[in-house]
Amino acid sequence: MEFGAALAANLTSPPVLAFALGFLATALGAELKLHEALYDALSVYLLLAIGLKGGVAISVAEPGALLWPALAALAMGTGIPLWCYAVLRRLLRLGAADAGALAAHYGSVSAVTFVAALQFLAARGVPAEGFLPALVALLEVPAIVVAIALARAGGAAGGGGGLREALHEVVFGRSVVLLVGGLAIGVLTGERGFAAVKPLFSDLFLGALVLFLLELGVVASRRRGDLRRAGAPLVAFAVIAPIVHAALAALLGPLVGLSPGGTMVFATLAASASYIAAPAAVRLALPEASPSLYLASSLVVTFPFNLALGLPLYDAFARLAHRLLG
Amino acid sequence: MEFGAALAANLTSPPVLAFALGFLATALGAELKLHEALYDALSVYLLLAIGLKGGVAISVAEPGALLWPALAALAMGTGIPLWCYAVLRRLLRLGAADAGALAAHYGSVSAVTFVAALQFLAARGVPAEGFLPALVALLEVPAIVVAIALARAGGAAGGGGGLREALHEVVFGRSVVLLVGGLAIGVLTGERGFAAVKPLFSDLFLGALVLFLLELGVVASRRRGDLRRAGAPLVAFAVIAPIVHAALAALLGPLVGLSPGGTMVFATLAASASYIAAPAAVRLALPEASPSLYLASSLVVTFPFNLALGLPLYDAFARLAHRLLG
Amino acid sequence: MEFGAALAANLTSPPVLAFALGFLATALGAELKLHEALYDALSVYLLLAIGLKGGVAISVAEPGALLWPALAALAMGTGIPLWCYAVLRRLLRLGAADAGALAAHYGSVSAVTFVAALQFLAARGVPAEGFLPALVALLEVPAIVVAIALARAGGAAGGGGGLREALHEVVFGRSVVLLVGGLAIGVLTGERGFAAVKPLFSDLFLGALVLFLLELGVVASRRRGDLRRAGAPLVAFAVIAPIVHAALAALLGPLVGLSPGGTMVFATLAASASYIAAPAAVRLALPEASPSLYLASSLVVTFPFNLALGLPLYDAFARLAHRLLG
Amino acid sequence: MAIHTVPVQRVTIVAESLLEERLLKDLEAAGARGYTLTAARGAGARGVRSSEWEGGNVRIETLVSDAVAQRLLERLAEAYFPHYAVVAWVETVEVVRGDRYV
Amino acid sequence: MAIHTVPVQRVTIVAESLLEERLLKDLEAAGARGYTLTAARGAGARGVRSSEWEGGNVRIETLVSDAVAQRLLERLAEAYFPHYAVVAWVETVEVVRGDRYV
Amino acid sequence: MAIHTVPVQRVTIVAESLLEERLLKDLEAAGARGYTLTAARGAGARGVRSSEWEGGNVRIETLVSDAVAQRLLERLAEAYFPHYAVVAWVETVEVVRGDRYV
Ligand SMILES: Nc1ncnc2c1ncn2[C@@H]1O[C@H](COP(=O)(O)O)[C@@H](O)[C@H]1O
Ligand SMILES: Nc1ncnc2c1ncn2[C@@H]1O[C@H](COP(=O)(O)O)[C@@H](O)[C@H]1O
Ligand SMILES: Nc1ncnc2c1ncn2[C@@H]1O[C@H](COP(=O)(O)O)[C@@H](O)[C@H]1O
Ligand code: NA
Ligand code: NA
Ligand code: NA
Repeated sequence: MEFGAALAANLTSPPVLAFALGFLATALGAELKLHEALYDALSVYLLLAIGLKGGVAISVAEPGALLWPALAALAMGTGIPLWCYAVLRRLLRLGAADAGALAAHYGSVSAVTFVAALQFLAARGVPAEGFLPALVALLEVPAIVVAIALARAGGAAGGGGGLREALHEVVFGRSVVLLVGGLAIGVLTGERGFAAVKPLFSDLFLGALVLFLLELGVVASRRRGDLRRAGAPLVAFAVIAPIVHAALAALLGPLVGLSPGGTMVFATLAASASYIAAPAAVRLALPEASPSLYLASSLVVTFPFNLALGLPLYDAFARLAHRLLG
Repeated sequence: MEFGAALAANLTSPPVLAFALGFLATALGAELKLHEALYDALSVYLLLAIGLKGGVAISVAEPGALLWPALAALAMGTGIPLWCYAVLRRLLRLGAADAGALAAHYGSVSAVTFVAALQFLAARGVPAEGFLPALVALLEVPAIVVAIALARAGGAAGGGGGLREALHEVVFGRSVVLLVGGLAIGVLTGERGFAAVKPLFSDLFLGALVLFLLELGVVASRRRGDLRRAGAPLVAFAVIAPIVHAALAALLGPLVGLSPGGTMVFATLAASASYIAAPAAVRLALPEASPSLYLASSLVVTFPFNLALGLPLYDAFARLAHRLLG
Repeated sequence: MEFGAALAANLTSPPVLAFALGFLATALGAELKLHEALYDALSVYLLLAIGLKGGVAISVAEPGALLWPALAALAMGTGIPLWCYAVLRRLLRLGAADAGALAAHYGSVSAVTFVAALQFLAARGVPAEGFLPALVALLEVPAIVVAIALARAGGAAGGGGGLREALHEVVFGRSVVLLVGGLAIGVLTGERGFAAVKPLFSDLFLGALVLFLLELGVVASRRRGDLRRAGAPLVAFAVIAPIVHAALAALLGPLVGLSPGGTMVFATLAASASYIAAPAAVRLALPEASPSLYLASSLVVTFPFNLALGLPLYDAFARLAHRLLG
Repeated sequence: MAIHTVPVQRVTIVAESLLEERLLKDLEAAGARGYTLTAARGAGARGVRSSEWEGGNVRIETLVSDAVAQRLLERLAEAYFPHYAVVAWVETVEVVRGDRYV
Repeated sequence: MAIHTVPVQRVTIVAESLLEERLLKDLEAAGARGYTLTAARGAGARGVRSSEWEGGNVRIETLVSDAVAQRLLERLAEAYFPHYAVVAWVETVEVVRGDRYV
Repeated sequence: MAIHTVPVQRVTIVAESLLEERLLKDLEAAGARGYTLTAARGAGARGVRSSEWEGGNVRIETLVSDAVAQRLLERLAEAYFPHYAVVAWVETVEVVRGDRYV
């Protein structure tokens, strides 16, 4: 009952509808792609805003509250690529490069899915820990490194650049730097400093997300042809893996002291697949891996699945876990 | 009296002054052109915002209210190109391609002029029907198709692409897709969903319009040299046709049940000339037609005329029509 | 004591922290550069917003209040390049072209430093004259012309374009036109007209400044290698000259009737060095001058110095001057 | 041991950007196996202005065999030159992996 | 029936973008009938950095006769090479509608 | 008195933009003294799509001596052609101030 209402409300929320508009219009032949500069501006804005708000929240949080959730995040970030890699090689019979590439994507996270989870909660008045953006930063990098190392160990050829270049690409990539930088600014400037920039970085946030999702819908739609190349088993993986990861994270949530809202967000992070940081790093370090496979899975299947159905589902998971373990 | 006050207030409104700044600065040799990405971002934003707000309004309107105004819009959208084409061929002795091109522009509409009309009313506290953006979408396409078909029948050579390509260009062009898509999102998400994106899509709207008009002033100014090529008769057409169209639409307004505010907006739509959708379609379908003629008329003459003098004039028309027929 | 508190608050303000983030991240090898279109959009926005707000303030100010401050600004704008040129040639033994280039930069002003000064006061609730943006426009141009003429007289070769081309470049350059145009629109539209665009041009202002300073931090960091080429004497000049200019302007402030807040802003303007208008003009008119020298001084040394330490210092100067002369 | 290159034709087409989609279809129809496109501005017989409002020009390069180059130019001459702002030129260049272009 | 092409000179100029207006005037003065311009970045003898803050480079191509190419290069050598970041090169290309360029 | 030009090799490389930094390092290592880079899009054997999401292509031009051109092509063939979307071609062009490139 409650799940049904949450699902309906989520499906008619502006971000989900904007994604659908971008997807459908492109499928019908319309040219809706945003200028790359606008895409660029929106992603800088969203990452910095997430970081800033998280930093301000940390500045007023009690120290230490972050410790256990951070360890849980690191555990997920190294565990997910390990089992994904094994499953993809054994069950789906993928080569080392493709299996490693996918493991990197599913172990890392999608900042936009994270934001959608926050909005989902906000629309329902459910509180969540302010420090959650710090988990995004923590989850983004380790999985990519682990997965690339696995693929290399499994025989995938490097791209000439090597693991080090790929590592630099993620650690000093825009998303990590803006998130971490935003967190630092938020901590240092605190609520007083933030008040003056709130009209830009807080009030406009959901509107900017709508524009960004319009663009993601366009990009996903352009790649929808890759689904055939990916094949049914991979599509199944792209739906099942997120659900499994969310369930595990939901169980961890109460154990590391997260609130129901925080647990829902943590589950969504585990379920989400990267489609910005991971593709760039993987392209450099595992050039043999086929971009069609990893982008179709993460962007065409997992992302919309999480956005439309996953959010209410993971919310139900979180509430259930809290009833069981809380 | 009232007209004089409205005119004065309109001439000192930020959008009109921004257009004037862009025009004058460019005429004096300054380089004020915005980056194409900003132009792009502003047009996506404005169209989506118009659509969204219209959709939300429709979601709370009584069904059926839109029917008669929609029919009136379709009548104007097919009637205007017919008489314009005849006048331009007979009286102004233009060739089939040029006459068809101009007929397409004057039958179609300018979304920015529409927005300026809404702001004109809002500044005076005059209400207008929320569904008016739907009329913009309805008016944008038909005139272009009718006018191109007329020109083809009149002997204009196609550009290789044919009518079908031009039709696709307008129907799946950005402005129609964003307007209609925005309307759909607005209807589906309703007032509740819209509240969260209001700071971006509603509060910033007029400011964005100011930046957009600065750019239009620059573009119009760069084309001011084409006026000479257009010649006095065409300049006269570009002033007289809007007034005639607005007068006709103002008479239709009360008959199809529009409020005085709605009538004023409908009259402005009829008076406005397209300078985005129509030029692209016409360039593809009627390549013989001279862009200097149709851009000089619609952008250098009709647009600023409507913006500065037309708005208060059509407002007076609408109020008069309601006194006569209301 | 009061200076210490102001300094601490300033160092943890979002704009200063954003500059630091851009600088540090770039020094560590991250790629944070904004898309040039976003940089472009932000600078158009900031300049127009400064102008608009200034114009609105002038529209309600008593006429005549601007006269003496304007004369003081002109005196600074012609005086600074004269003594800078002499000092740079005699003491630092620079060639005519390099000395003239630097004199142009330090005589002209930085709009972003100006904005930071306004925000510094606003955060402390200190009022300042609304017409101050007009001084920015007045200060931007004369110094550049004087300095280029000096260098030419001193034997620097022209770039083929001559003084006239450089003059056109600054007078009709974006920053002057947008500032002056914004002022004109603000004066004409007044408080009533401005109200409707306030959400964009006023509420978002500080947030936009944060993004702009992030970018300036990146650019300054990329140029930090030029510091070595500039050498210790020039670095010393880039710190001492601003302090001297601010001190002089702070003494002038009370004499021409500026409030303590207005005096602080005037001192900051005198201290600031141009890094947009002056470089472009100097590159055209004094091509022999080394961009490494003038950009390293103004952007890598003077700008961050003013932003971080200068603002509280010049505030102390202004309050002292008012105690002495007020 | 010098690296092996083969001569192919490089056709460069500059056109108003509205024609992009149509031109790319013609490229494919003529047998081109790929292209590289950059955004451009320009001026010519039709003046600097006509393209500004409508979105500038595109500059398309394609490496093709002699026969494809010939077909492409014929298509341009027939379908575009009369009414559109289109300019094209041809050069011989040396490519690595020449088998990909012919 | 092969399409008719004629050889013309293609001059490519890469320069800091601040010089755009001035260069286009020089092109016209030298007799060029058109040009195509793209935004570019680059590095050379003067380093990668000097152009960044001032807005990058422009890459200008113009199809001209031998005589115009010669005049243009002379003008560049005299007015720009001493102090500005400007690079230029020339090739012979085959154009359709060759009468438009000479 | 005609202006003096010398023939050099112009190597043009089109590659997915993610490789920009790596390619520029290879250019320097091969001995190139400068380059000009423009943003591009394109399609080829690997299809039009793979590059879109990852930021399009870059088109790099560099004027170099014969020996450097040779070294560069060898490096491309070895390090990029197997797995990456990279295309390269070479032409001879005439430059002014030829001593800057060799
Ligand atoms: N002589 C030329 N050299 C280089 N590009 C040219 C030349 N003439 C025309 N173009 C390009 O082709 C486009 C269309 O030319 P046109 O049809 O002559 O107006 C222009 O906008 C330029 O980008
Ligand atoms: N060897 C080269 N090959 C290609 N482009 C070059 C070369 N050298 C210089 N350039 C271009 O010309 C601009 C100015 O060069 P320079 O004056 O050497 O700094 C650079 O920013 C590059 O875009
Ligand atoms: N025949 C061609 N002509 C021009 N550019 C090409 C050609 N083939 C490929 N390219 C460019 O090289 C990039 C990579 O090509 P590919 O590796 O074949 O996918 C494409 O995105 C195009 O920009
Ligand atoms: Na994940
Ligand atoms: Na109309
Ligand atoms: Na100064």
